[in-house]
Amino acid sequence: MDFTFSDEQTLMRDSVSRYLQRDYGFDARQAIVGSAKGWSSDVWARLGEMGLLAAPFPEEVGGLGGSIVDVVAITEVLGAHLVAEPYIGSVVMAGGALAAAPDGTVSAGWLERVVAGEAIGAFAHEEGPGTPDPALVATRAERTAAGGFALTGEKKVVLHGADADVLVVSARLAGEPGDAGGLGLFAVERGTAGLTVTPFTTVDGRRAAHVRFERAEVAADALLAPEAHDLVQRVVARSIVALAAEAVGAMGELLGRTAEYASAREQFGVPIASFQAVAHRLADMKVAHIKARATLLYTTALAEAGRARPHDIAVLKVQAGRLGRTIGESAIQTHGGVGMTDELPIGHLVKRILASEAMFGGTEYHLRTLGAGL
Amino acid sequence: MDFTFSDEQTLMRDSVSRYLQRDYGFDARQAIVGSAKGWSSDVWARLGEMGLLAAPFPEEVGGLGGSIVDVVAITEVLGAHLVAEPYIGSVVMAGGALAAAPDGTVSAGWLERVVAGEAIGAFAHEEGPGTPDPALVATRAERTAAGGFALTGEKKVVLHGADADVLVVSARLAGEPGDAGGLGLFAVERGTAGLTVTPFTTVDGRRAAHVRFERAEVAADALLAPEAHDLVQRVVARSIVALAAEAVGAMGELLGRTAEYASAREQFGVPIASFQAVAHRLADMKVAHIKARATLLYTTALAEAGRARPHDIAVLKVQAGRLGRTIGESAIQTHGGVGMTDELPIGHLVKRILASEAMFGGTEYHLRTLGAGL
Amino acid sequence: MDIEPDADIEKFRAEVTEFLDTAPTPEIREAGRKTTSAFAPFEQAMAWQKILHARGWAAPSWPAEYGGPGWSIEQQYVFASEYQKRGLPPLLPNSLRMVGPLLMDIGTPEQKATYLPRILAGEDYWTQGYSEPGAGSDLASLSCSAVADGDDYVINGSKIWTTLAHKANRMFMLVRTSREGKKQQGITFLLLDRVDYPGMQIRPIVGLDGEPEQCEVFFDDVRVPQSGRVGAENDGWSVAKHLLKHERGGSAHSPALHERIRMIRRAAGDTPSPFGGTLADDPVFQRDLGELEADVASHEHFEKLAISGHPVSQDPAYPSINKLISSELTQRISVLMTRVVGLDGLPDQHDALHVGSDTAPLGGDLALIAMPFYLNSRATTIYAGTNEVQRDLVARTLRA
Amino acid sequence: MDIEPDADIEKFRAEVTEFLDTAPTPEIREAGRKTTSAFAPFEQAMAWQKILHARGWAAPSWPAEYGGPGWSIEQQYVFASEYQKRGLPPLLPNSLRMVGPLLMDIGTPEQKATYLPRILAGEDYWTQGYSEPGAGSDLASLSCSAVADGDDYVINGSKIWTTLAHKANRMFMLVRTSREGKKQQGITFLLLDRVDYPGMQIRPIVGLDGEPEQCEVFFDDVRVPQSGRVGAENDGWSVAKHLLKHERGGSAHSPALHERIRMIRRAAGDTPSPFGGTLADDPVFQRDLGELEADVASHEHFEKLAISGHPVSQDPAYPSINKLISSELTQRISVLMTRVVGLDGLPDQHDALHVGSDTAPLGGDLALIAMPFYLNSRATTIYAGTNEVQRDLVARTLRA
Repeated sequence: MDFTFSDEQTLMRDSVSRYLQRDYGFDARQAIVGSAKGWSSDVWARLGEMGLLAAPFPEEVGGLGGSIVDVVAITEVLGAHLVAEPYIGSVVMAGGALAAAPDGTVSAGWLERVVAGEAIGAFAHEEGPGTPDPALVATRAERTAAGGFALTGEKKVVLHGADADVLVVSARLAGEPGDAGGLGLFAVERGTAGLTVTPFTTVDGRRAAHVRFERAEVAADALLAPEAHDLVQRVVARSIVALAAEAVGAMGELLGRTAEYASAREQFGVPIASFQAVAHRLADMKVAHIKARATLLYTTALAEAGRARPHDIAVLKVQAGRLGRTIGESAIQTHGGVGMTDELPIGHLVKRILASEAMFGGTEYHLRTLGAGL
Repeated sequence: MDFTFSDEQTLMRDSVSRYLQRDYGFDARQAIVGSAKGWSSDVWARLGEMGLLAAPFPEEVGGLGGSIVDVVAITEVLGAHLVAEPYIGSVVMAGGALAAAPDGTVSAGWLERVVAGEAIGAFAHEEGPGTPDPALVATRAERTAAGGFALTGEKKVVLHGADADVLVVSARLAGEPGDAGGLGLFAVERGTAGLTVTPFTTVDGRRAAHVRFERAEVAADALLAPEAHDLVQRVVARSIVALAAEAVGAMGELLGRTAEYASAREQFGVPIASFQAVAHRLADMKVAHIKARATLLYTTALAEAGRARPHDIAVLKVQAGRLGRTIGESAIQTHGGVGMTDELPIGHLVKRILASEAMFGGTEYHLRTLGAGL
Repeated sequence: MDIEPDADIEKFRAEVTEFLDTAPTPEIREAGRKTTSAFAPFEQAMAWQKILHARGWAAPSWPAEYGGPGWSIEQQYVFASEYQKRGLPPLLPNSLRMVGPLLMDIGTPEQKATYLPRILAGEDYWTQGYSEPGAGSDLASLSCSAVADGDDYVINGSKIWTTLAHKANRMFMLVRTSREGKKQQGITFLLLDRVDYPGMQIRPIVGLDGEPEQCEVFFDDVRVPQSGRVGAENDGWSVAKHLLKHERGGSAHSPALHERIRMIRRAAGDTPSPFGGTLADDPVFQRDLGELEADVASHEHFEKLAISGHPVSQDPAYPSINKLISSELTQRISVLMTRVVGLDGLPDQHDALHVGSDTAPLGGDLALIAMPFYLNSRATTIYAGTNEVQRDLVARTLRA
Repeated sequence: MDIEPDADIEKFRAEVTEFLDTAPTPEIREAGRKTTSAFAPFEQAMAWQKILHARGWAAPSWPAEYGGPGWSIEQQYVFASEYQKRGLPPLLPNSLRMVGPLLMDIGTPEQKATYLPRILAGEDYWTQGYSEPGAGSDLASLSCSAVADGDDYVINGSKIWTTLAHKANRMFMLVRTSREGKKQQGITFLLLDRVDYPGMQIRPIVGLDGEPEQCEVFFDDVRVPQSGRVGAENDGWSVAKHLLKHERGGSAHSPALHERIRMIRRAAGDTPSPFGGTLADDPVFQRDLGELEADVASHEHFEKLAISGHPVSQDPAYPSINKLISSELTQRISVLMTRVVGLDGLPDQHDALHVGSDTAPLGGDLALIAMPFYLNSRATTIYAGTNEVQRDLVARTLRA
């Protein structure tokens, strides 16, 4: 057993960290998030040059042949730096879905462009608290007279849903919500008629959108996979792992910054870390971070070996959410007033963790599926 | 509004406290609990002389005309002193049920004897986690050819079930578990054929028993009330209030003893109360005690006015359980090793709180009914 | 014991509800729905105070001699309950619940005459200048200095967490007037009748929820009249302690907490559960809501005991206990809010939250406020003495 | 990363399970079912150790040179998992996991030769004499003294929380041999080859669960040979710190915790829910069990990372973190146990809990142990350094 990153992965993490520390400091990040676009094409290009976009894809499509371990190695660093660029939405989610689609569909073309950084993808799947289970998808795809499909339904909090050149959409060809069968996966191009995209910035500074489909027509070859339940489940699992890695990265950053602050900040003539209430809270933060990171690394290794069951993914999801919340709330409380401001990264790191917790099923959803499965 | 005890009630509390402090110290109590009988007839007689048994009953049956407020005033003190005598089982529960039964049944005779301390009563009602709702009673009472009734079923943790001269038993004359209608209340004498009594001591030092009825036959006049759902519900509510008062008494004792111990016990050359982790735990204990006691007093006043809804009783039940557990666990942790021994009252007070929590529906049961009713 | 209400209380309740149902403007109601903090939207809160004042109800707890309605404590509680049931915006606390009561107790006749009527009428808003970048929990180490010069003080230094200073027209503050003796000595309590003195600069600070609720205020040789002093020079610490009693305790928090629970319950009834039905039918949600309900109920009981004069309110730990309970309940309620709205809480709806905004909200009422309410409520365990400090104070009452 | 097990691990597992399925006697299995503490029933645990020793498996973590099986860390984990899945009683830890490893590291050749084989074979049980009535968390303030006299030490004072001293035949202890310098100096670590020296008195202490698991030991001019000293005179504190590493960390707790969860799940399947069906179908129970499962899983991941040599195990806070997590999980699991059994947990079943008792248990397997397990587990956050002390140690690693 080995739960460490390889030398190559460690090198990549180090160089990404160095780059972000230099060019993506908190003020620079805030300027980017506050810009009209909400993320930086320059930064995106630079991440591409460093091989991040290609890392987890096979060489045939221009990738570097890496795996979920590379995704985790990268997204943990991105989480610590609060990166707003569409790595998770385009590379992990949409890219992951396109790469999982069978050969011989339009997926390969889109995938190559996503891998090369020439196109942004988005994964339009979630509809509410239940859709970590793909069987609950209600969006419908009806065959049209022209031989294509007409999509109707609404997808929520689609990361980069308004920026994306292509949306990878789960929609039901047959059956009712609750049926595992009949679920299709579609590639829908930007600007397709019948799409209403309501863009917004998320509380943690990502661009996203609600996307409504009202008989949005696509051609026959937009169907990437006809029985896509298991495929979507794998993409959701992959998304959960990447979001958890981001969250764990944010937790580590919160722990480090809070420990540093508590050691430096003096009240009553001594560092506040010397008050036992503060010291014990710091200890609990460290324990929470170690637990969350152990589960992240273990689950990643399981996933790489193809042995991650839904149970394992649910464990990771709830731990990233619960332990992240513990760390986040403790970080704010320890910082006191300054922790409540938008002027330090603290609150932004907390918001990133909270946002991840709400995506792909909240903590309560997964706790219950976990307990029911025992 | 006034949530204080009357001068008479305060006088009675003071004299009971003084008596118990003098004659019912921890060692004396342990000797009584460890005796063959498990409680003391002498102490019982003394409590009777002080008017405790008669306090909450009407004068017609030999009572002093008091109310639920007197029950709370008394049982809070009994809880602090870990009294093992059958006050709650015989006076509050069985006595309460007998007093609530309609006139013209055998109830009056039994009640006068219970009030006078000449008989011990027991309330045989609970069957499992659901019977705080009387409609869920499954024990059946079938009419016999002789015009009486034959009872079949099992009652759990009947306080003083083996000592009692009379069991007041809820049993179903008609309908199925879940029906509010058809529930009867019976007086069953000690030694009735068909009763199997399995006696035990509870973890908190009370005598109790599981009582199994296998076609236990009673005469027609043993039926105290034919449609007894609401009556039983009121007795359950009264029992919950008294058990909560005992628990709050135990909490106050735990708080006081723990604060005293933490102020006196030195480690690292200072009282342990000067460590912030210990100080904050003490603070949380005090807050918990104040919350629990506020709810106890408020609910008691509501009950006296006939305005306590099931919602209010459920709030009191869960607060006594949850806050009691907080205080109990904190008391043990603060005492360290000595808190883990049977040689101090600490653990016994905690066990009394835990036992009350399990009776008449656990915390989870009542939390859920609370939330569902909002 | 006696729980029966005054005979006239239901008549009083009818009078209150009739007014509360009709008096607030649509903007005031909107401000209530969009309140995500202990501080409601400023303009609407002040407008609403003027309406209440016209009815004589702006300050339920003020004695009649200063323009209060002269209600019994039970009447005040009924008013608070009915007020909260309607989701109306709370009035801003600094003036009505802090400076006002302080001046009644220890202001000069001139200070009372000048300020109390204007506070009551909603004409003045007072920001609080206590904390400094170097003096938070350890407030007594504050260093912003005032040096007497003729009839004036000359102030240098800065204050932080001066709530809504950028909206305020007045300020009360603690300044250091002496560096001798214990640090608690040498502090003076000052009223500033303007916040635009030459040399004063106000910088709004954007909070986690995106709102500039807090400010930092800088003083560079700011000259203010000594007549603004409350109490003696160097005796400001005891003045501030006196005032803190008003801030920490004495009010009725549970009606607002009950209203938040009702709001969550309403939203849950409109929210599908992934396990079927609505979230309101979900046993886990019911259990967790039940737990909050029980704790809010206990807080209500605690507050009513205190209102009735029960000895619990004479405990020296009473204000701290009150603050601990209500702040931590607020936070727990806010967590349940974010859970109920789930994904719908993720869009930053900062624009839509402004009263009168023409940005359409995404999702329901709760989705609009859940996340900012959650974020803002993190401050409740920090301000007015951190909960760590409050626990220290409670523990002190337990030392033998 | 690589999670794949050794190729031979499944073969190893088969070998282990075959033995564990057949070797334990009915009494040993009964002792497993009736274990409510970190200390299993004494006689059966010792008998079981002898059986395991005959197979060479009494001490999975001991090196082969001292008679251990020479297993890889992964093999040790598989053994622990299969062992726990069968609910078998744990071996008593003091000798095998504390004195034994200590002597391997720093015992004299004679001490090793005398004691290690007997420890391994289950012929000796060592009680620990550390705490004193006046020295708990502040262990270094211990005062039980040993004065050198010829080849002996003469001991006066007392020790408390000497687990199972009334069953032990040997004792390791800390004594004060000097009062000069810092209190950590002047402490000496001694092995007592008997517990019935003239002047020794052992008083069992009944615990909350009704069992005399702990004892107090009194020393009145007790003369013991100096050859029992481990390390140098006055250097006992560093010896004890060395030993504590073995006690706090390094073992595999998660398999036992997983088994407790399975036990709760089984009982829930047999327990009617007041809301219909069994408790196992109850969404609230499922959520709460899911939460424990998630935390036990994370602990398993943490332990496996440590086993694999991940840097997490080199963190100086590692033993404390391990102790915090496993003790608090044990307590949380015990709370859920009492909830599941409800009323059935109230009878004091002390008699029925003794192995071989002819008192019939009331209720199911879980009803028998839930309350004593809950009560006993309160000690897990107290012994071996309170969790307050452990948090202090973890926090120390975070100070800049």
